[in-house]
Amino acid sequence: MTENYPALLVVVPLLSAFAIYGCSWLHRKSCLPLALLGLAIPFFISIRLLKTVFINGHVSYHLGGWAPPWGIAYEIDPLNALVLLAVSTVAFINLIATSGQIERIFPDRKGAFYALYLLFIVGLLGIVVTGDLFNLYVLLEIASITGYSLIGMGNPDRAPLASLNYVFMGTIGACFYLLGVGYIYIMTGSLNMVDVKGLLPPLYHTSAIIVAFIFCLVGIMIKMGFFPLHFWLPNAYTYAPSPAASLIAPLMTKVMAYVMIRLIISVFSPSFAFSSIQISRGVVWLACIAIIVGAVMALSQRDVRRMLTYIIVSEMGYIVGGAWIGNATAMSGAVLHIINDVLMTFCVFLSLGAIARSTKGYQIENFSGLFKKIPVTMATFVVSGLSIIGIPPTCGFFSKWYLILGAIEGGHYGFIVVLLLSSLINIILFFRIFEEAFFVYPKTNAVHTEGEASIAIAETPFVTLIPLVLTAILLIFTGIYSGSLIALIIKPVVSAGLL
Amino acid sequence: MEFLFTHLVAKYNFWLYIVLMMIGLYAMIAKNNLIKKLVGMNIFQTAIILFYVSVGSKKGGTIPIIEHGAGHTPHGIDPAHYVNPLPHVLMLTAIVVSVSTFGVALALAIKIYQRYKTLEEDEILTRIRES
Amino acid sequence: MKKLALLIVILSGGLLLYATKDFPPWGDPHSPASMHVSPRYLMKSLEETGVPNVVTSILADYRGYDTMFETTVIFCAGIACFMLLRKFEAQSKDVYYRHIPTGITIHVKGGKQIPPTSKEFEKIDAIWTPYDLIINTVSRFLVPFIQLFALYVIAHGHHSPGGGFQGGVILGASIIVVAIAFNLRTAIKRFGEKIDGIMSALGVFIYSGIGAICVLLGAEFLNYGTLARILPVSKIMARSHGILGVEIGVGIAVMAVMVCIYNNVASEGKHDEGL
Amino acid sequence: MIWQLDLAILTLVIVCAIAAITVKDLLATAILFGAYSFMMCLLWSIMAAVDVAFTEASVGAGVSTVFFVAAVFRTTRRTKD
Repeated sequence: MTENYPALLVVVPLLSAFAIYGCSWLHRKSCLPLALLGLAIPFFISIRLLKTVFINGHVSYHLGGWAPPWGIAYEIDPLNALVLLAVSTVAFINLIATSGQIERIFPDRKGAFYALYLLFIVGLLGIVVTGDLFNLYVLLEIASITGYSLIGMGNPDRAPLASLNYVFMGTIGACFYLLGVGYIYIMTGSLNMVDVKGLLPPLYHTSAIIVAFIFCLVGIMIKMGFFPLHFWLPNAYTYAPSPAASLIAPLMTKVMAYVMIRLIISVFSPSFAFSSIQISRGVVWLACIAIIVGAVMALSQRDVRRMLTYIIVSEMGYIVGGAWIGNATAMSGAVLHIINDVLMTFCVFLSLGAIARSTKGYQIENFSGLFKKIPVTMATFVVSGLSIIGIPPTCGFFSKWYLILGAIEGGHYGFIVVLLLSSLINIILFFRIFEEAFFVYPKTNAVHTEGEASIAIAETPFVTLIPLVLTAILLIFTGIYSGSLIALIIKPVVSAGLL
Repeated sequence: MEFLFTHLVAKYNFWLYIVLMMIGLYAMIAKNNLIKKLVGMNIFQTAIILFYVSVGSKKGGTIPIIEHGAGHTPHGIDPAHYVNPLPHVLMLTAIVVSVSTFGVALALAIKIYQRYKTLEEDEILTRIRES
Repeated sequence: MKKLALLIVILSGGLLLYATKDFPPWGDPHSPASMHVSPRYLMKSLEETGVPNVVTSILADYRGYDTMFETTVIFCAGIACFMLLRKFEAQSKDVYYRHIPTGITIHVKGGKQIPPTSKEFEKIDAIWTPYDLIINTVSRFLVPFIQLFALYVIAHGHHSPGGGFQGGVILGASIIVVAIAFNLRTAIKRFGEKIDGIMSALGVFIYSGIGAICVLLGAEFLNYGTLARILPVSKIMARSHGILGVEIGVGIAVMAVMVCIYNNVASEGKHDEGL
Repeated sequence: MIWQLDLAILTLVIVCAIAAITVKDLLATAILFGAYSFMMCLLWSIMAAVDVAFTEASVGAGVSTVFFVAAVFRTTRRTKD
């Protein structure tokens, strides 16, 4: 069974999604346990896989028993396994934390919701693990279609339009990627990543391959909400229902960023991406603009959730910039930032979802006096906020540190300035909220009058609170161990890829 | 001129798919009506499918169903007699994906219409701004 | 906006056009796309899987994993439409009935209904279309033949164009024909929502279940050859049978999903009045 | 494979595509889009992609058009562009 883990990782949640939807018509109570089971197994499998690849270095799995260029293969290296672990952890914890909310918001269609939830995770896990360019497209579409419908279930006034815009942009992105793959296919005749990498070097100078690379890149950048192509992102994530927002916002964009890094390292070689075509400096400058625009736009928002979506835009700038500086340190920083950003965005969205129980809306004014009412939930919010700002020992600091080191090494000082500047803006952003929550007391005398009012805004229930605290601890934990994470897992793979 | 003509005959299929793709992309970005945008999206997707199918075609190739006798040489089956089947497989998947996206997008469009009673994007945006 | 769109379109079109100069000529049998991977499928498909239609053998076997996710995509679309549109509570207050012997229509207001026991009245759509004998009879005659053809397409996918997906769509279309020619309520009475939901899940479950059986038998996921251990056939025929099983799963799922999307889109999720 | 036929159908495809996005009635768009899909299907059967053509005939020209008409019926035929 152990050798089948790469397939089971994706297939177990897939099978359980089908079982859940079937069960939703027969026996509704079994939906949630099935969903939990369907996410717990991939979580344990991804831990085991990380262990296996850490020892063996690389796992290749041939689906259907057909050898790679003809069949589809899964390729797992330590980098993949790390991202897999992050994805499956977030999915599992989020389901535990938000199951109560899901049952409350969608009582009559929770089976469908859980099925879509699991299929979204299937898509993301498959994207990370697959070694076939076309298979990646199909999985991308699974993740996107489930994402569209999960987002479309949100705020009935705005969510459908936001989601439809996401459909249009997402489809353009996926089609551009597909066009790029078509250009690769017509020039090489293969779809397997390893095989394509071997066939490409004599074709590097051809315009078809350069255009293929640009189209794949643009398609993926649309999907990850990179700066000039980010218009769909803030609305889609702001109006999504909160269990879906805390799932999609951390995962989708980061997994796409990982796909970009994977395309650079293991399909087109870094020497092609960074030196053959002269776009790397341009992309880094674009990333700088993305960081600044994201931060400034975040500053102008009064709605906390909308502010966070702009922070995501700015974080994508960090990752893309780090990846395109083009040396091993910056690339390791970018990969570490993907992992960290998954965790911190997840923590901040999850705690925001928990806070929203006690407030009327997501406006900053609603946060007044929250520290008194829900101290633990606010503490997790503070931890994730500090991590996004980048204050040690939270994990955000360490990835920014590696990014800065890499930028110095690559001589890209503009990126450093922008990075520090956006950290300063993040400080303003978050301390604005902390101040409101800590020092300002609500003008209404809700706390002091009756006992009833204080019950209504009591601390988050344990089923949400424990996962939340766990995530916050994980943020610090990852921060402390990020040195060994870089040295043992990320750096060896990245350096081997960059050579 | 001679050069242009040989290029034209050799590649007009690829060029026309690009024209179709441009029509679709233009409709997706510039049109105001949501359903029109959807049609543009579908045209875009079918243009890409056309491109892939063009990649797979071979002059003098027949449909990729191996019949007893046809295309057999003493050494087995000669692949040059049959068109390349791999792009067809990929495009079956792409067609399915496009119809799925179409279904979901129609559902979203109906939901928008239920709320705003219009499908014009600018009218919806003014309604949102007013409220 | 229009100028920006034109700019983007011309830019991307120009890039794509520029790249075609390195393409091999159209229809060239010696282009890399036709030389590298695909010859093996054409040469070996018949002896390795026993399926003459190479497209089917690649679809369901060599790249069967893609096809499993393709079916999953369509399943996603089905539940997405259900999730986004379905309204369980909303029943329209005004109901229209037709008195069958006389053909007189009655408009009942205020949520009241004529008890379904009375056989003389039938519920009709708000936008009443005349009861058309020709359309009804022809579609009633046509449906079994459409379904028979669909089953042929699914079962004969090994030897001729077609397969689970096309057959499933045609099967779904046969039910949609009933919904259009009569009305949505008749179609739902024949093929209920619950059955529909379960069948859509069952179809994809059959596909991935066959793959999972291969894992349980000790081979890779979707390696149908290993089914020979439980089926009384050779390894090659086991692959062929595995492909058939998978196609049947795809057919069931696609049929159910097509009906589900149609029902929800045509009635805005209320499942009372269709097209 | 007759290239004249191929070119003629390609032209028709493009005409259908332009008509579908310019006509000012969504029901007409639906029907033109069905015609577009059918032309596409012909094109693919010329190129010997029978399975793709079959799928497009059943999905693009068949079920998709039905969905489209159903959606137009549930929303509106009106369009400004």
